[in-house]
Amino acid sequence: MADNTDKNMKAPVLDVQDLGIDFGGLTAVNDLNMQVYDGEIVGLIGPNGAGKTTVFNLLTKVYKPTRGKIYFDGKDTAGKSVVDINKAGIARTFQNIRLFGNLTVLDNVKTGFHNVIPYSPITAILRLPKYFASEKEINEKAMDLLKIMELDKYADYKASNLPYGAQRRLEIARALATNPKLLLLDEPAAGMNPQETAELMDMIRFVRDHFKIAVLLIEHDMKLVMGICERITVLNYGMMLAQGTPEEIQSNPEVIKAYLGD
Amino acid sequence: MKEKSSVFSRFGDKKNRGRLMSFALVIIAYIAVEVLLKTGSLGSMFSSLLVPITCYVVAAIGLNLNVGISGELNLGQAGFMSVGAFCGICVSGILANSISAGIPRLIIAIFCGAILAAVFGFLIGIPVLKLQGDYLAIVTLAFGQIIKSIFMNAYIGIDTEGLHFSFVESNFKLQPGGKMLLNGPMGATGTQKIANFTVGTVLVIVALLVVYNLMFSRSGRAIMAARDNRIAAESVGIPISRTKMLAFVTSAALAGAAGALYGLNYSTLVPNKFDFNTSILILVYVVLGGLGNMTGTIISTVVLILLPELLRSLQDYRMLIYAVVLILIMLVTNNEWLMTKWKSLFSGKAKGGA
Amino acid sequence: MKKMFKTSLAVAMSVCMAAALTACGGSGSASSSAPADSGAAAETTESADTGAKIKIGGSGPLTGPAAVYGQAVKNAAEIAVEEVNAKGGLQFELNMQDDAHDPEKAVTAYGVLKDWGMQASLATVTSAPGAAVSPSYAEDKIFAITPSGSSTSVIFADPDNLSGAFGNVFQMCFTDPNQGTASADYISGHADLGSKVAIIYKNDDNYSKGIHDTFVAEAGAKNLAIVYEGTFDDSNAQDFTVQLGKAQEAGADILFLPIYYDPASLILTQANGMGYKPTFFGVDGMDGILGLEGFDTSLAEGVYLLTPFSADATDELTVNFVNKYKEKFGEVPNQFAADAYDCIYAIAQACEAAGVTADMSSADICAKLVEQFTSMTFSGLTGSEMTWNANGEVTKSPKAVVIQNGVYVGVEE
Amino acid sequence: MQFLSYLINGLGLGSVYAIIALGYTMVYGIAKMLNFAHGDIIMIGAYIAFFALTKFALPFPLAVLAAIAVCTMLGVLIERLAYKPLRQAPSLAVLITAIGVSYFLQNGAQILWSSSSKVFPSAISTGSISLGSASVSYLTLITIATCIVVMICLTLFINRTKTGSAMRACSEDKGASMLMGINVNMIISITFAIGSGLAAIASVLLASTYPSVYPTMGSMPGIKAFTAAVFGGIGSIPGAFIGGLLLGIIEIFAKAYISTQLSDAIVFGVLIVILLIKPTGLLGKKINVKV
Repeated sequence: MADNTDKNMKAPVLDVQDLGIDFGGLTAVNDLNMQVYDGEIVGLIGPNGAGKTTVFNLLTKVYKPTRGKIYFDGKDTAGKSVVDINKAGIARTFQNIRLFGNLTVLDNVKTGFHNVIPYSPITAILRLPKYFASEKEINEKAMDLLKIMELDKYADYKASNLPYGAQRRLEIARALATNPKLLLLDEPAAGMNPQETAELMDMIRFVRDHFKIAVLLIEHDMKLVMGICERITVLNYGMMLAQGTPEEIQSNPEVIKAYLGD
Repeated sequence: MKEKSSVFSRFGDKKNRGRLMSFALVIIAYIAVEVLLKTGSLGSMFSSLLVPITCYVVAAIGLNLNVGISGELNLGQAGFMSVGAFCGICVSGILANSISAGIPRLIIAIFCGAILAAVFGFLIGIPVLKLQGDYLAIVTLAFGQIIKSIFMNAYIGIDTEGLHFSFVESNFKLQPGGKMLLNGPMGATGTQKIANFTVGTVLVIVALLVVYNLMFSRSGRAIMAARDNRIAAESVGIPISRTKMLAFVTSAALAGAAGALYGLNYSTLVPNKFDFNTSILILVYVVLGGLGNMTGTIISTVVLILLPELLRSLQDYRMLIYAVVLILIMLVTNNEWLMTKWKSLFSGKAKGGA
Repeated sequence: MKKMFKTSLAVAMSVCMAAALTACGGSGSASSSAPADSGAAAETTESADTGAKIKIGGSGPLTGPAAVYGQAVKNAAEIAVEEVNAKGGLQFELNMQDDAHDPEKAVTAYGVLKDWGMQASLATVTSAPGAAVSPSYAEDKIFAITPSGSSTSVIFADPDNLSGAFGNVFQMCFTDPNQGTASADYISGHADLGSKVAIIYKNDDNYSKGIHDTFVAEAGAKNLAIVYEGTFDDSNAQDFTVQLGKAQEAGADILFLPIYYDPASLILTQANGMGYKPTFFGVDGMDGILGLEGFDTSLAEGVYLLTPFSADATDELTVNFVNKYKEKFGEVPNQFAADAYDCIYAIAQACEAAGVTADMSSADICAKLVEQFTSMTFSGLTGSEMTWNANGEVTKSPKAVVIQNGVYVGVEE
Repeated sequence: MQFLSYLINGLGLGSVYAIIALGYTMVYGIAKMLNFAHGDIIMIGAYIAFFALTKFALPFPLAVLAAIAVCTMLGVLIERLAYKPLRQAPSLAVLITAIGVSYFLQNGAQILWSSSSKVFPSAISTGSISLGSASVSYLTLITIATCIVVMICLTLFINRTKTGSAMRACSEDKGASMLMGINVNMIISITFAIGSGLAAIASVLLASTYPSVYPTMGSMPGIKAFTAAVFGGIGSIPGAFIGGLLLGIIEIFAKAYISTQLSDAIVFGVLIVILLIKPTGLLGKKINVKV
């Protein structure tokens, strides 16, 4: 297997083997092999239509793979649902932002604690002591996350009323609330100005260190990718084109060809 | 901002105010009505409307949980009312000899009505919640019609030998002196009227408590998240069908409770009462009151029940006027230009007053 | 969102308030002598002198699918009240409220009438609402006679065992059992009509199902062969080809139709289209079929029905009533109208005999009228020499008629 | 051989449902609204045809034209006055408005023409032909034929004309259609006009088959046709056609072979089963959400 990296001492948190999916007769992703290790920030890049978001959808079980295996935390994820995969520890954000628009910013984050701090509907209806204890904990943790994402001042805003950049950060906060081991970020810097992007980079690093999680991100902003990713996988036409450190990728002639065209 | 971590401010002030307002509204209305009743100045017509109003309010609050909070259009709420109503009538009829006091029997009947409606809600929810949008709506409509058909063909009676039940009338024989609880399409007749306004008001408050407590909890957030964005909700680990089911079943249970109260307020009840039109009527209360807005639902239900009664002097024209009012309200409230004018009128007044 | 809803409510409220104001204003100006009656404006028939009138209430479906029945009763009762008032002496004031054939609305309408000060009543036009308000009439001791609420549940608190009669709720029409039994008796006594009976009835209608049930019971007792029973309900009241086909297949030569004339007209048309020609046998609800606007009366040729009233009768009372009704409302009155007309006259007769005046309390009037009704005989449009028993059931014999050349012809017993 | 006559009667009933359902489904496809007042347009059409035939003694084809003309205008008028101002409003607001319009038409008709039913004159031949042992009325055959003709014309119109393709474009994406220079408001009006015109044709067939005209006559066929439209996949024109026919056949067969009392329950039960197997109806488009 493709474990020729310098981290082969530890088992990868995510191990994708020969992954592929066809839509009708069209092959969207094929023969994808990649690993993400604990505490790593890995970039997934490639030209438009390369199948990056499809990979995320495969990892989170929105699509069922046609071929190949996905191991998460050493376990095969075959047959798991979107909900199961989140419970297992993969959280994601979306390219086209998907917030709960009519909920407040705080409540958006609170939804993330659904399986982290659970209590039954009966507890809620009868307002049992457990309800108050749980809600207190959820509230505190949610506010902590908002502070980290610098959203605390918006806590009572309706999510759909937030500025664009803040909406992206809110999605990250919500994903973090689910207590993941692996965070998938789908174009987190899209629509942000350079100043915001720079702040976002710091945030992602901080989150990785603070929560001790791995991050896999799709991004077009090369400054961000090269700035924070420790390793990068390049996709083209659903196939893996290259894999390696930012420096290796930047000097890889095939990657340059794919990006600049023939 | 700093107090935000305190558990008691977690809803924000606005939400709390809305909640307190609806409870205050119900309690003030109750006290006002009781005073009028005691002084005898309410009149027979308004007195006769009190219990049905509370029934429809409870059913509408339940439906608002389903349509407003959970975001699924339900055209069969009357079906669940009907389940609750006939269950309540049967329970009350069966217990008539063992529990003679009206109130405890009424409460047991309401409880049973709610439970049975919840069971129906669960069974119906399994197929219904697999669908989306207008397809879901038509299936709830279909189930409403099917429930009606079932009650039109059900015969339940009690006699000295116990409880009898049949779907075929010719198989159905009671001992002399027996009592038909449900006589197919003729429905229930000779029901003991044990419902009263106080229990109705308590039921409204209970319904509000259930819905609000659910709304401002883990489950409520999950329900609203599933409504706002299904895919994102799943991605944070919210099981969509379980969540929607919770709203659907709670809504059905409230409708069932409302139905039981309704059934025990009249000496007769026919299955046809709870047809498609009644479901639509309740939906109108909800939409007019505002999706997710319980206070609004209460007010609009009361207003829309009273409106045709107040229009009685127009004789044949009253339902025509009712229809026009309905259309105009929808046109006016959805007209941006008029709404901005309206708001500026009010804000102007407020400034002038201050 | 929230703001929008709040404003929408405000608009709704203000519209409603305005409506309430106009309603109150309307009632105030219509009958200025009446005290504020909570917006329930009286629908009064005009007369010069106020104050000395006996207030007669009643409710029926004036809107909705069953409106045809309520409107007929309202119209005929108005004619009768006008006639009674024109005679001088006894004066009536009529207030017909809409109940949309809904028990819930009937209870509200009862409240409206009570607030208005009703002293006697036509109860309700249809049975289910009747069953809902009869207990109130009994409780409040207000005399009521329903023109057409024919179910036993209108007059008995326990209709399953025909016990617990309310005592002050009377019927002008036959009770349903009465009609079913009479029909079965008639058919079994006239073998020339046919021997195999099929029934098509409306199973969500008290009236139709009530007659059906007793017909079947009596037919069993008389060894009458029932070869097919088909049903329909509100949502299926248009296509009868299946029921008719089944009846034809079963070889039925009599088709018993305990239903109203509207669906009956469809059945006749569709049977004709299929070439199925049994003897059709109807009950009082069938009356009115000849008056249906646009109906091809040749289809009804040879239809038997048991009815107490026919609009084509030539006696002076009927001719007078039918002409007045046509003139005023442009339609031929049906049996509902005739029953309502009789109700008013029966109340008038009883009031005169008992010396009831408008200043009496409703309970006093009730006691006097009950006493009169259980002892007097009354002759009207729908029968002569009618009497009532203490349960409130009327005794009058249904007449069998057959439609020949587009008119009803009495059949010899 | 009763089976054959049940089948043909079912097709006849289904044809009426299908024509009504076509109107429902077209309006849904383009305006994305459930027009609950559609059934009441049928009622108005039946009254117009009735008065044209009796009061004004017009020949049958003219009466049909009169009904179509009035219904078309009424449909457009309702759309302009009641639905157009709500183009941007939430769909539930439009639904409630449609219900208001339905109440308005029913009660208006009652006030104008009284609540007592009128018998529609049998202008179409009342005879019948026999197929084997089963007899089938000409009317049923005419109904089925009309339905097929309507269906073919509609399909040709949608697929072969410029307006038709504009309609298809609108039902796919209103915003893009507008950018392409299609007058969306005009297209919606035309849709309502066609839907209401179809309702008028259905009304004449309905009233000829079941010759009873009264203010609430449209509500039940309306609901059934709505069911038929969903059956076939709402928004799909062939779907409405097939859905209508199937619904009619199922209803008649349920009555004939199972129970007259439970026929409604059976019809709706079949609908539920179909939707569980095909969640968007028989020919409905699959809903794809891009993640």
